[in-house]
Amino acid sequence: MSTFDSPAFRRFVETFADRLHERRDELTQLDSAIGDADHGINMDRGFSAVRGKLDELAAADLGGFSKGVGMTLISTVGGASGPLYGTFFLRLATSFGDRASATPDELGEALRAGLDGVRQRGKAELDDKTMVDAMSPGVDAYEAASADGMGAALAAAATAAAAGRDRITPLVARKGRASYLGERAANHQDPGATSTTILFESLRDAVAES
Amino acid sequence: MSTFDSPAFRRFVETFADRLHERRDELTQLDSAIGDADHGINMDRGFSAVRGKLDELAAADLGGFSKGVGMTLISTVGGASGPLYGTFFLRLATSFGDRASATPDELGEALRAGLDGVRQRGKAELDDKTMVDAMSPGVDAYEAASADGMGAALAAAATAAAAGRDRITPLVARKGRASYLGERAANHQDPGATSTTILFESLRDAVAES
Amino acid sequence: MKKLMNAADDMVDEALAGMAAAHPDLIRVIEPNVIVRADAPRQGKVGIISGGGSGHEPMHGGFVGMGMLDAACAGAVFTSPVPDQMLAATKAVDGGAGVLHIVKNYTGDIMNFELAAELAQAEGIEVTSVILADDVAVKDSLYTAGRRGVGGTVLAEKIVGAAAEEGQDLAAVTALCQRVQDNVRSMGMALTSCTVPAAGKPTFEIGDDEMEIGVGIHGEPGRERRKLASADEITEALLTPILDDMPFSSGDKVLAFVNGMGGTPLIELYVIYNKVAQMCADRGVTIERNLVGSYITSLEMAGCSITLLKLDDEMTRLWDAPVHTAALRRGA
Amino acid sequence: MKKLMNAADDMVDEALAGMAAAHPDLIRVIEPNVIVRADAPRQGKVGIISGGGSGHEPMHGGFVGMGMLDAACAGAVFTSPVPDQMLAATKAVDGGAGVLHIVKNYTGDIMNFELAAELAQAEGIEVTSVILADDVAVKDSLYTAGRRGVGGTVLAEKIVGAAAEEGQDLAAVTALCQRVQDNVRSMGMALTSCTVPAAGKPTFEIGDDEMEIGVGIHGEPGRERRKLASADEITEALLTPILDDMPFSSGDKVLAFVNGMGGTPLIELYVIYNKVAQMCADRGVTIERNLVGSYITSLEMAGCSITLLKLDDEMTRLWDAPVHTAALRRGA
Ligand SMILES: Nc1ncnc2c1ncn2[C@@H]1O[C@H](COP(=O)(O)OP(=O)(O)O)[C@@H](O)[C@H]1O
Ligand SMILES: Nc1ncnc2c1ncn2[C@@H]1O[C@H](COP(=O)(O)OP(=O)(O)O)[C@@H](O)[C@H]1O
Ligand SMILES: [Mg+2]
Ligand SMILES: [Mg+2]
Ligand SMILES: [Mg+2]
Ligand SMILES: [Mg+2]
Repeated sequence: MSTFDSPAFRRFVETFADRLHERRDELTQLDSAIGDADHGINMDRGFSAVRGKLDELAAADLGGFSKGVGMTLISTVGGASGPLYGTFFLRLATSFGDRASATPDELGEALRAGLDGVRQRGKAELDDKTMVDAMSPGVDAYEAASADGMGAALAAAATAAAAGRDRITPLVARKGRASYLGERAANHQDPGATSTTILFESLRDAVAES
Repeated sequence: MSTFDSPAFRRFVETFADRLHERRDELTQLDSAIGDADHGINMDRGFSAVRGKLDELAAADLGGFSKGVGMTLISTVGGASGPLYGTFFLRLATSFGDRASATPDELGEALRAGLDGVRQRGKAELDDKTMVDAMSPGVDAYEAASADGMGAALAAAATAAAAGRDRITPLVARKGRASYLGERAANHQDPGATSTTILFESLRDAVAES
Repeated sequence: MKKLMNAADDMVDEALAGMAAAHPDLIRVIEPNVIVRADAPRQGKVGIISGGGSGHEPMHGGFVGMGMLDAACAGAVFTSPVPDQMLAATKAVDGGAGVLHIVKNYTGDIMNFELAAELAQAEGIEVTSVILADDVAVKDSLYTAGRRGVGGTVLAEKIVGAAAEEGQDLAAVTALCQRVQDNVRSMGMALTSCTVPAAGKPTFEIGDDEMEIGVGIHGEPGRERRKLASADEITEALLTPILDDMPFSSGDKVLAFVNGMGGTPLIELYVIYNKVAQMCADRGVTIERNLVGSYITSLEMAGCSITLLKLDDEMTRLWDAPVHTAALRRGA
Repeated sequence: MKKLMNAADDMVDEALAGMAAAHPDLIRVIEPNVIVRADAPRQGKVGIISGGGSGHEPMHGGFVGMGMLDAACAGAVFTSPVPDQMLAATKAVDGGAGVLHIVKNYTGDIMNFELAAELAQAEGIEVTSVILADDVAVKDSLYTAGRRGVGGTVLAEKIVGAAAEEGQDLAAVTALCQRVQDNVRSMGMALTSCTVPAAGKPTFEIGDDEMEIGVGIHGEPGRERRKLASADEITEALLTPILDDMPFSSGDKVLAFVNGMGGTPLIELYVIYNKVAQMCADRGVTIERNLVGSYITSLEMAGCSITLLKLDDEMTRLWDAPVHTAALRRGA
């Protein structure tokens, strides 16, 4: 398939919500080592809230749906990840506008806008050891492969996000709570980069399913 | 030997102090199970204080020496055992009066007076599972054997005290902290009966040494 | 053993030195380990003293000051203080109107306070004593040493302290203290044991899925070990015996006190209080006043106790009266 | 996990319900989990609000009341509250004189408060923010998220709350809050970890002979793990970096705050305070005011933190001003 519509978006959100719920303890465990042991709990709380009003949210166009997800996350997640993921979806919404569906390029633009939003809100640079280190290579890979179609581009994005997540594991963190740990944060996988990888994998699988 | 004099009393007090110090953790452990985990600490604190002024105390006659020990215990032990052991030595003092030494019978009278003092102060009856259950048979056995000489009588007393200590182990306590535990106090050895047994053993060994 | 401490034997002395350094406006610490109100003795005022083993902070030293205690005697950890301390306290606070000893019902405390009272009376100071024994976990019978004095003591010290502050005489404050005792009931529980510093290891072992119901304040095992339960179930297990024992019934006005044992954070105490409020409402018992916090503790033990006091108008008025101590302050 | 709790997801709600039940004279709790001063909004008074994750009780909800906060937003345990909460709080307390947000320096808190401030400003309410970042365990550099906001927050809330109470305007209380921030330094340590209720197991494992130095207030591991040491050594390990960082020097007047982490009993805090007093005296630093107790906690974590605030006359006066909240009370 070559367009991304509201049903695909819904599958994506549901898949992401399911996986966050399944991997809640894993994400929390990662956050125990270099944070405050709540990342899985936070993400699961937010996406449970999203799931609770999915029918209502999905009734809107792509932009409205995405905006609804972003607002819900901002109102329920808290912590660092709430405003960051919330902003991601709000920027997706602005980029989608009132479209009913998005072409591969339009999806790429939206993802790029989401990434930019996260970077502006959190002021993290590459190598600061945050979700940006998974999101940024994910978006880059999507753009590089988008000529091959949405499915291929999303597969490349997911692979790149995972690689980004793993690449920064040896690093010391410079943003977020993990930065308090200094050297002790090295050789721990970042929880936010992990949830962002799950986001790209969910997007890939939701689109592949159709 | 057939009299009990100030050097013998000193040996007794020193032996008792040594053994309480050595067995401090054991006594505290017993008190952990059915009390508040301080009996060994309390007794050791009191007898360390006694040891610290032993030269001064021992300069007096038998009554004065014993009174000094009792006053020191009252001023340093606290808890239930402070007033009880303090009273024991104060009553010994009254009974010894200004004697320089005591005959077997006089020692028996003093021990009986000590026991009476403990019973009056603590209002414990036999089988209440307290130090009285070691002290009372100890004094009884001493009196029964005193015709055989002080050494034999003290040996009998120590044996009887130990037997009393063990006899009440299966019982439920009716006085002191152990009584709060109800049935849970059964089958635990009483700390106070244990220290009282050490008292009689120290007395036996201090006299035998001479 | 994990504690913020230096040598075990110095812990009480150092904590008292810390208190003296922190609150010179309220208290001074005199030998042998007696915390005395800075402005004691006050002529014509009945002196109110209490004391007990250390390890229950802020009780009793944190309650010395205007409107509460005139002095507190700090024993070794979990060990009744010695008569010398209560005698020194009594002499230090006597303003000619007599001194009330508030004693928690433990064999050691009773005997040591008794000895001190005899000595003080021999020196011409009028002394009365009231024994607090509010712990419904212990049967009050010939077969026990009687109920322990626990949370009710804090309430008695506040109410009686206010009465003495407003000039009531020794007979009146003594009778009032007895009235508090007659109308107060408590029960406690523990999630963990605690470690007596000089003993170096926990007083009892307890599993991750177990709790002790009916504990006192000395790290002693409780009446019964049970499977760990929810806050609501724990509250029921503590409050039902309290409500039934008095009994507290519809129309009664009470002071409800939810107390932490030392290692329990405030968020948990408010969860408990929430259920206490519901249960009291269900019985028609009106909570007129409340106290939530860690006021009578067992070192670092995790757990809580609940205390209910049936209030009359005088008690309520005295509870509300100004107080200025390290641990309780209002209207001052 | 051993806690006095029911379902983990209900813990914060139930604790807030307990607070509301216990202190109806002081506070009310409005949706979504905002603790508001009972008499808010007060016309013409600058509103002071704060908030953060739960699990730090009594901070912040216990500081709502006369002379301190007008509202506090309670997030999930250790999770910054969401903007809806700060917006609701800001609207509930706005008396026309603007609202100050006191924010602890954590990425999540900053971003959520920022979003709320934008929304409030869009609704015509004047909002300023001051960020507390007093934890010297964290290097304040390009390579970190900056120092955490810890114990200094409690002092800021008291002092700034008093300034607002006496009628200072938004610019003045904002500048004062910044002045407190500029003059306050803290550092903390942990003997044990704590357990986030929804996580169900301790955030970190730690040996019986180990401690974490330089922890924050979220059960996060500290800067460094060391062998367990004495109270005096621990005090030195915390206070020396504080004294050196500011630096505090001879002739300075300070407020010294020894704080318990939630699972540490008061007796241990006084042992620490004793050493703090000695060390300050040795440096010629005068402790003019002090605070000893558990005011900013990490659930049931055992440990402590030390905070020093360099006082000026206005801060001292405002520290002494009347306050009436659930956790701090004086002159009222
Ligand atoms: N400034 C930032 N920019 C981007 N991502 C960040 C930033 N700070 C933290 N993160 C991400 O947020 C994750 C932690 O999220 P979470 O645990 O939910 O929030 P909190 O740190 O407030 O507890 C980190 O693993 C990191 O990837
Ligand atoms: N009323 C009493 N009469 C005699 N002995 C008693 C009485 N109450 C307690 N004891 C003895 O005291 C011992 C406990 O002493 P200790 O632990 O030093 O005091 P506390 O109980 O105050 O902590 C008990 O084991 C018991 O033998
Ligand atoms: Mg986190
Ligand atoms: Mg004992
Ligand atoms: Mg004891
Ligand atoms: Mg968090």
